[in-house]
Amino acid sequence: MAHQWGMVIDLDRCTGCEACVVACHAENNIATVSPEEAARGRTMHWIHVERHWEGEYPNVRARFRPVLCQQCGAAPCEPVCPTYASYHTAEGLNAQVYNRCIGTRYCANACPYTVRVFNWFSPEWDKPLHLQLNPDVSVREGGVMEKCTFCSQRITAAEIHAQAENRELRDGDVTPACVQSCPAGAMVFGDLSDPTSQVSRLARLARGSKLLEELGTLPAITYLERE
Amino acid sequence: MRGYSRAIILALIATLVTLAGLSWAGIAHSRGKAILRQTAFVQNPIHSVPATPSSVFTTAHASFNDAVREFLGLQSTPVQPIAFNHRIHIQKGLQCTTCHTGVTQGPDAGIPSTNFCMVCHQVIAAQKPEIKKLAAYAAKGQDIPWQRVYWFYPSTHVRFWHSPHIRAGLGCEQCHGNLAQQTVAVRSKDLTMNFCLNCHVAKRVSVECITCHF
Amino acid sequence: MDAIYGLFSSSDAARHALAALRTGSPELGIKKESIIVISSAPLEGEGLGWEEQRSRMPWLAVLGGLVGATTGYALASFTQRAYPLPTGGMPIVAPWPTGIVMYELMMLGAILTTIVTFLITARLPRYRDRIYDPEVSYGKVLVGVAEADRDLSAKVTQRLYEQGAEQVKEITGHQERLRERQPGI
Amino acid sequence: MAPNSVTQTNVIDQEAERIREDLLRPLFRTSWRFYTVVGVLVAIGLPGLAAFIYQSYSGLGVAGLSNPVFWGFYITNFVFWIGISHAGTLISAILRLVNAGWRRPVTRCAEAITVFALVIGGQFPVIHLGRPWLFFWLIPYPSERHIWPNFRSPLLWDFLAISTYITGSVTFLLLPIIPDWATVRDRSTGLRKRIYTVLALGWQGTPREWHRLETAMSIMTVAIIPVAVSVHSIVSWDFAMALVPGWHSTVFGPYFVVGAIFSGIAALIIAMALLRKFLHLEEYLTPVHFNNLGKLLLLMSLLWFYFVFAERLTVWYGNETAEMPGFWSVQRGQFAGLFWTMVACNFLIPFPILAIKKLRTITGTVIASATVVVGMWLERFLIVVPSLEHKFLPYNWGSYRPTWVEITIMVGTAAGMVLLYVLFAKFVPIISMWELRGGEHATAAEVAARGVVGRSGAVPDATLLGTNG
Amino acid sequence: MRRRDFLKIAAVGGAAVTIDGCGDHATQLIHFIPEETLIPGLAVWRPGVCNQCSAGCGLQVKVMQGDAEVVRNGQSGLIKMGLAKKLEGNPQHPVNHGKLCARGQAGLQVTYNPDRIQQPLKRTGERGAGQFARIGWDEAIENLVTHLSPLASEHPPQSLAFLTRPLMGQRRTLVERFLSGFNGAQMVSFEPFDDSVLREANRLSFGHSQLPTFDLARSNYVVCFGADFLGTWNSPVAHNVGYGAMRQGRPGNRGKFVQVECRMSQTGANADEWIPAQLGTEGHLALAFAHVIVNEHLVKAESAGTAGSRIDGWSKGLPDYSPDAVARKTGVAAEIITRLAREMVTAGSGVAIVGGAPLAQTNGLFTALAVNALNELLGGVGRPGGVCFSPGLPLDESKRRPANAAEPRLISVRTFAEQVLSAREPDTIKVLLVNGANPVFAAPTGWRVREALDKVPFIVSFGNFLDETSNLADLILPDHSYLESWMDDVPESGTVDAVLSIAPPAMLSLHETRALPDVLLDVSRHLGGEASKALPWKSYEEMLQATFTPLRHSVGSIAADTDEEFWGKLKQQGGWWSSNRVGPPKSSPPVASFAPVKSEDPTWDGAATEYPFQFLPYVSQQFLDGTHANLSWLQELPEVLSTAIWSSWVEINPQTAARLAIGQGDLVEVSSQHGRVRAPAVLSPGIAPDVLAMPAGQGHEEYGRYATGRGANPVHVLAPQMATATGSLAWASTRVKVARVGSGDLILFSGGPTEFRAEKLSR
Repeated sequence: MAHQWGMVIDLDRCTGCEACVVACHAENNIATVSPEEAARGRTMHWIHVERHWEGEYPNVRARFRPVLCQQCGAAPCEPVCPTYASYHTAEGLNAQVYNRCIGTRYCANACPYTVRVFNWFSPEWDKPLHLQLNPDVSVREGGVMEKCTFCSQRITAAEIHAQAENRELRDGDVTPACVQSCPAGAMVFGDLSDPTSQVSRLARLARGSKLLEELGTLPAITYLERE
Repeated sequence: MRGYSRAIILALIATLVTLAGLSWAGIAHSRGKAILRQTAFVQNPIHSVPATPSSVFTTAHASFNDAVREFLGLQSTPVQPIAFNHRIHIQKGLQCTTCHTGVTQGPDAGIPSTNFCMVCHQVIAAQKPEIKKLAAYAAKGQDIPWQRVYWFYPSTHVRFWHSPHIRAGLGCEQCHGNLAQQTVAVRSKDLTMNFCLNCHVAKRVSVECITCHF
Repeated sequence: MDAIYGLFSSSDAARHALAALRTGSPELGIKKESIIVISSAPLEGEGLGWEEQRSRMPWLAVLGGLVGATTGYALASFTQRAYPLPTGGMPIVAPWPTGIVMYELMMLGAILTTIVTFLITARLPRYRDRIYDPEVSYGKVLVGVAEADRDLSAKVTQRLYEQGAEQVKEITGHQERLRERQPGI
Repeated sequence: MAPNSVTQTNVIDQEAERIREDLLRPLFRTSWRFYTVVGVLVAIGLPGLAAFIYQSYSGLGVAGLSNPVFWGFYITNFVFWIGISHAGTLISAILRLVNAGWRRPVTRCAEAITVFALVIGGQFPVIHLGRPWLFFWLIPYPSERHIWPNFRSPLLWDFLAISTYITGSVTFLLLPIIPDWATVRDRSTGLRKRIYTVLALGWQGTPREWHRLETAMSIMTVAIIPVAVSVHSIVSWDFAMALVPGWHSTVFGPYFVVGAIFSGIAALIIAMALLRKFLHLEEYLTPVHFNNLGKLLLLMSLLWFYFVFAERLTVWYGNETAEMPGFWSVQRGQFAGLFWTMVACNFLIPFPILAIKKLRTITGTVIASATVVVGMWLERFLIVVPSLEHKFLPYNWGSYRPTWVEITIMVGTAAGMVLLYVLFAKFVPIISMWELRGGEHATAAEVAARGVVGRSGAVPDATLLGTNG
Repeated sequence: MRRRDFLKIAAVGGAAVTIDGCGDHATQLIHFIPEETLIPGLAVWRPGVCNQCSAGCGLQVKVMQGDAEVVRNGQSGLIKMGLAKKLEGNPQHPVNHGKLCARGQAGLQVTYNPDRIQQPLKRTGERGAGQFARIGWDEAIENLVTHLSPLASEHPPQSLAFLTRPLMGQRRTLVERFLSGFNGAQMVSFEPFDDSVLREANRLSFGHSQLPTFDLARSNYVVCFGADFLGTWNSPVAHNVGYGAMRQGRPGNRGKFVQVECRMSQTGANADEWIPAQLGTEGHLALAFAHVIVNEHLVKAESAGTAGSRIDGWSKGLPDYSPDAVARKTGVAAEIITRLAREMVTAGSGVAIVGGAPLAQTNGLFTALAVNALNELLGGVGRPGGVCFSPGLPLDESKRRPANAAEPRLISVRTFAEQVLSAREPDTIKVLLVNGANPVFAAPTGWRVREALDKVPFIVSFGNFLDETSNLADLILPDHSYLESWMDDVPESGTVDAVLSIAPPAMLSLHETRALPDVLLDVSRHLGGEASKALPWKSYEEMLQATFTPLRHSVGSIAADTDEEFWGKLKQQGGWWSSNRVGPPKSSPPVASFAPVKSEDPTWDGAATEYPFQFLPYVSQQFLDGTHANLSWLQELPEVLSTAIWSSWVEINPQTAARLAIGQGDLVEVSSQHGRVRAPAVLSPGIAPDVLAMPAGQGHEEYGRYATGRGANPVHVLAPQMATATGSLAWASTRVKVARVGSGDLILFSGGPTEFRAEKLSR
C-alpha cells in the first residue's frame, strides 16, 4: 500500500506566528518579489496564514488558519491542465511538474483555495542571496506555476535514506519545513494510510474538518477547529 | 450615407474610450491587493539612495542565443582545462569511487580538489605536461575549473540522486559510457527523458514525474 | 486532347445546343460522355447535365466522421493509458471528456473527408488537360465535345452554330492551341 | 420563344457582367486609400507584436495579471473573438441551410469574419501562456518524453474544437471562392494570373464540378453548425469546468453560444456597412440585408437578455455564500458601471433601435451593432474577471488592472483582424459572384418572387427570413 | 521601464551580433582549493545559536557544499565551501525544542545579505555622508589601536565608551574585560523596547533581576497583561511550544487564556477572552483581580509573600481596588473582573504575564509589581504551570572579571547623550565603539543621540550593515555574521534548566570580516599592558573553552571523561543543559527595603484635548525593533493581523476612522508634541477607539536596499518620557493627534475585505 501523505493542522494551537511561512520560503527557494510586485498581489507564498475577524470591538476576535495546498484527492486543478503539469501521484500528492508547465494558469483559477502561485517573472536574487538557495529544490523559471509540494524533496530524501538503511519509512521520518518549524506544534504530517500514525489519529478527532469540504475536493489536510 | 459612417466612427471612439476607462479607472478600484506605490515616509529626508538590486541569480537566460540553444536542447562540448585521462586511471586500478566519492552517498558524484590529485601526482608522472599544469594550479592554491560534462538545463527541473542508482547495482557506464575507453570524458550518452524512462519502466521503478522533477 | 466547343450567351441556347449534341451524337459520331458543358455559375433547369450527377459524398462524410470519432477514442485512450497519470480523481480514460474529443475529431473527420472527396471527385486541382475558355468567366456558357485525337470540327461546328453559338473554337494537340472556327465551313 | 429567351438572357448577361465588374473592381484597382488603411493598421498592429515579444522575453508579469486574477484581457479577447467568429460560419450556414435567398451577398463577408476572428482569437491562448514557446505541447504528437496532452483538460478540447472549427471554416470559405478565383484568373495577367491560376485549382465550371461543390457545401453547412455550437460551448466550459463561483454553471454553454451569435451578427453588420461604403457595394448590400440581419440581431438580443436574466436570477435566488460577493461586485460594486454599460449596450440601446421598424435602417443597425460589440466584450470581461477576483476564500481576493502591454496587444490584434479582412477584401471578391445572379439582389421583393435557385433537391428559397422584407 | 527590462530587450536586439559570444561567467573566475571538504549534495547539520533576538534559541544549521564567490588574499574567485542553507531549531535544546520562529528562520539572510559590509571601511567624506573607502584589516586594526592606545595609557576618565545592544554570553564578559583596561570606560547598552522595568520588578518581588520563564505547558489558566509573548516578547518560541501544549497537549484539559490589552496583538488574537483595558491601568486591573480573590477568601492574602508586600494596602485586602472602582478606571466591566478572578483560582494552576506596553508607562513598575503580586497570589510562582526563573550556569561567576579590574559603568544611551552634550570639554568621550546598537534610528529624537554622536571624535562600528549609527562611524570593522562565528549564550528565560547554548562557526566566513571577540583580543594584544592582561586568550574559542569546560563536573546533558571530550561533545551538541532539572527557585528573601507602591496612574505626554489619542508603538512581528528590516523574507512576510507587507502603517479603530473620514490605506499624519510621522492607515477592529498603534522597525534612512526609505519610524513621535522607577524609556506614554493628509498607499497581502466573517466560511 502506497503512502497517503496528509497533514493535520490544529487551529487551537496555531498562534499566527508565521514561522511556517519563512521556513517554507527558505526550504523551497521561494523568491521574494518586490514591493511593486507585491502591490500587484504577486507574492509567492506557498503557505499563508489567513486571518479572519469576528465581531466588533470590544468583542472582537481573530482566527488564524494556515492555508497551503490541500493536496486534494479530487483536485480541481489537476484535470484542467492540458499538459499534465499538474497530476496526482500514487502517494496522494498533488504534484506540480514545473518543466511540463506552459503557464496556462488554468489550475490556479480552478483551485478553490487560491494556493497556487505563478512566476510572473523569472526569480532573481541579489548576490549573494543566491547562496541561500536549497540545492535540493528547483528554482522555478518565469511562466511556471508552483505551489506547496508537501516538501516532496524531503519525502524523496527520506525514502532514499530509508532504502539505504533497508527499512520502511517510519512515522515522523518526513517532516515538511512548515511542520518542522511550527513552534506550537500545530501542524502534524504523516501517512494517512497508516491508521496508527499520529496524523491519522489526529485526523479522526471530532474537531476535524476539511476546508471547503462541501466542494468535494477531498483535501489531504484536516483542520482541527479551535474550541 | 454620411450618417452611418459618422456613427461607426463614434462607436469606435466609444469603444476606445470604454477600454481606456476600463483599464485605468473602473476595474481595479480600492479594496484589492493592488494599491500601488508605497508612500509612507518620515519627514527626515533620505540622504542616501539604496543600491539598485542587481540580478545575479536567475533562471532567465543571459541572452536570446542561450534561450534558443536551450529550447533546441543544444549543449556545447566542454573544454577541460586539463586533459584528464580516465582510461589510464582506470587501467591503473583506480575505482570510480576513489575520486567521485559522493556517488555512493548522495545525489552528486563530486570531483576531488587539486589537493587530492596531488596526493599521488606529487610523485607519479610529475613531469608530464598535463601534470605540470595540475601542479601549477596546486602551487597557486587553485582548484581546477573542470567543466561539467553531463548536465541539464535549469528549465528541465531535473533532480538526480546518484546513490540510489549505485545501490540498485547500476554501473557507471550505464549512463556515462565506458570510461575505461575514454580519455577526456565526453558525453557519450544522450540522457534524455526517454533514456531515463525506458530504464525505469524496464526495472519497474517509479515513473512518477516528481521522482525526478521537483 | 482535342476538343471543339461553342460559346453561348444564354443558358437556354446552351441547353438547346446540348440537347442537339446529345440527340445528334450517333449522327455526329461522338460519345455522349465526351460532351462538355462549362459555365461560370451553376446552370438552372433541366437538361444541363445536373440530372446525371450523383455523389456518395454525404455517405463518405459520415464514414469520415466515424473514422474521426474512432481516431478520437483511440488517441484519447491509448495516449492516456500509455503513461497513466491520474488527475482530479477521474478515471484514466474519462468518459465525458473522451466524448468531447471523439465528437470534435468526428466533425474534423467529416470535414476533411468532404474536402478530400470534393477534390477527388471534382478532379481538382488539375492544371493540365483541361478544356476552358476565358469567355466563360464573362458569362458565356461553353458547350462542346472533347474526344481525343478526332477531327470532329465540321459537323459539330455546324451544329453548334445552328444552336446559336456566338463562337466556336477548337483545341488540337497537346499545346492546347486555340483556333476559332468560322461558321458555315 | 427562342428569340425572346435570348433577349432575356442577354439582359441578364449584361447585368451579370456589371456585377462582376463591380465586385472585381477592388481587386484590380488600388487607390491610395487602401495603402493608407493598410499602413495605419500595420502601424497599430506592430506595437502589439512588439508588446508580445517584450512580454515573452520579460515574463508575463509585464501584463497586469495577478494572483488570483490569473486570466484577464487575453482570455476576454479570446472568448470575444471566438464569439465574433460565429458571425460567419454559423449565420451563413444557417442561412444556407434555410436557403434564404438574400443571404447571397452576405455569406462570404460573414465567413471571412469567421476565419480571421478565429485566427486572431486563436492567438490569445498562446499570447497568454507563461511560456508561449512551448504551446506545441498542446498538440498530440509522439515525443521522447512519452507524455501526451491531457485529454481531460478543457484547454485541450479548446485546441481540438478550434482546430476543427478553423479547418471547417476555411473550407467553408474557400470552396465557394474557387469559381470566383477562376473568374479572376481569366481576367488578369502576369504574376497575378499565375497566382490566381494556382488558387483556382484548375476550376472549369463543369456540371460535375458545380455539383460536387454544392454537395460539399451542403455537407459543410450541416457539419459546421454543430461544430460552431460545440466550439463556443467548449469555450464556455473553460470556465464552467473550473470550481470558481460564478463560473461553475450549466447554462454557460448555450449562454455563450447565443452571445457568440449575437456579437457575430453585430460584427457582420459593421463589416457589411464598411464594405458597402468603401467598396461601393451599395447596390448589393442593401437596406434589406441590414433590415433582415437587424431582425436577427433583435432576436439574439432578446435571447441574450433572457440568458443573462436566467443566469443572474438563479445566482441571486440561490444566494450561495461563495457566489454572492462576485455577484454583487458586478451588480452594484466596482464593476457595476461596466455591468450596466453592458446591459445598455446589449439590450437597452439596440432593442428599441432594432424593434422599431423605422429605426431599423442601415444607420440604426450599425449603431446597434457597434454597441453590441462593445457590450459583448464587456460581457466577456465581466465573466472572466469579477469571478476570479472573488473566489471562495475572501482572504485571497484580489484585483486586476491591465497594463499597456495587454492593451497594446489587444488593440494590435484587433487591427490585425481588420488588416486581414481588408487584405482579404482586396484579393478576393467579397461577394460571391457566381452565387449572385443578375437581378437577384435587386430588391428583397424580387428576391422573394424569383424563387428557386437551380440546384438539385434544393428547398425553394425565401421560406424564412427573406419573405417579409 | 526598469533597467533589467532594458537589458533584456537590448539582449534580444544584440542576439544576432553576439551569437555564441557569451561565455560562462563562472569559468572566468579562479577556483580556489576548498578549505573544507563536504560530500556534494548531502547536507550536514551543524549546531548554532540564534542571534535574531535575545531568547538564545539553539539552532541546527543545514550546511551544504556550494560555490561561493569570495575574496582570498586580495584575489576574488570561486570556492566550494559549506554554505548554510536552512536554519532549524535544535531538537535537544531546552528553550526552543527544535522549533524556530519566523525571524529566526530568516536569519539566513543576515549572512547572505547583499548589503553586508564585506571588509573594513574608513570614512572618507563628511560624517554621515556615507562615503567610505575599503581598507585592509591590518590598517584597520592599526588605526583603531592608534586611537585607543592614548586612552589605555593615560587613563583619562570616561575616555572610551562601548555602545552595544545587549550582549550574549561570554561576549559580554570579553567586552567587560576589554573595557576594564581603560579607566572609566563605559558600557552603553541600548535596547529600544527593553524590559528593565520588569527585571526591576522581579528583583523586588522575587529577588531575580531577570525575565521570567512560564510553564505554559502545565498551566490551566493564563492571564496576560499586554505582553505579546507568542509573538515578539521574551522567549516567543518557548512560549509557543508551551502554549500549544497548554491548548491541546493534555487531552480533556484545555487551558484558558485571557489577554488584557488595548490593541489586539498576534498573541491577543489567540485569547479566549480578549479584554481591552485602558492603557496604563493594567496594574489596577491585576490588583482588582487580587481584590476579588482575597475578599472572597479564595486565597489568603498572605500567601503572596514578598510580592504582595510590595503593594500598598495588600494586607488590608486592597480596599482601593474594588472591581467597581477599577472598572471605572480601566473600562473593564466589574462583572468581568469578578468572574475572571474566580476562574483564575478555580482553574487550578494559573499564571499572570506582564510585559510590553503596560510597562512602558511612567507607572510601569507599579503595574509590574501588581501583576507579580497577583502571580504569587495565584500560587504559580515556582510551581508547575506557573512562573519561574531560569537558573544560571553552575559556574563560578567570580571568574568573569579579573579581580583587580573595575567593573565598567553601565549607562543608558540617554545618559550617554546627555553626558556628551553637556560636558564642558566636548571630547570627554574620545572613542566610541559601536556594536549592533542603532540608537540613531531607535531612540526618541528627544534624546538627541545623533547630536551627541556628532560630538564624539572617533567612532568605530563593528556592524555588519551600514545602518543609521554605523553610517556615522569613522572606522567600520565588520563582524562575522552569527553563522560564521563562535556563538554562545546563556538564555535568560524560556527554560527551567540551566542552559548554555554554544556553537562553533557553522560556515566559513563569506566576506573579509572578522569576529568581534577576536578583533578585541587582537586589539588588546596590540595595546599591551592592562588591556592585554585582562584578556589572556589567543582566540575567542580558547576563551570559551577555558570558561565552559568546568561544566563537565556538573550533571548535565554531556557525560565526558576528559575536558577535550567534553569540549568536543559540547561543540557537537550545540550546548549544555542540566539534565536533572534544577528546581525553579521559590520566592527569594526580600530584597532591601522598598516602600510599597501606591496606586499610580500613568502620566501622558500631551494634553488629551489637543492630542486625543494614546500612541502605541509596538514591536513588529517581522522586524522587532527594526533590526530585521533589511531581510527581504521578513519584508514580504505578512504581518498576520493587518496582512501588510513591505509597509508600515497606523492602526485605527474603524469607528474612529469613520469619524475622522479616514479610509483604509489613506495617508495619515500622526503628530505629538515631539514629532510627526506619516503612514497609511489600517482599519483594525482590534484596537480601542482612542488608541493609535504603529509597528516599529520601518522607516530606516540607511539600512540596505530592502529597508532604506521604506515605511515610517514611529519613534519620531515619541516623547522622551521615562518610567519613573528605572529610567528606561516609557515608549507607550505619548499622546498624539491624527489627520488624513492624502490618499496613501498600502501593500496588503490579503485582498479580502476586513469585515468578512469567518463563521460563514467553513463548518
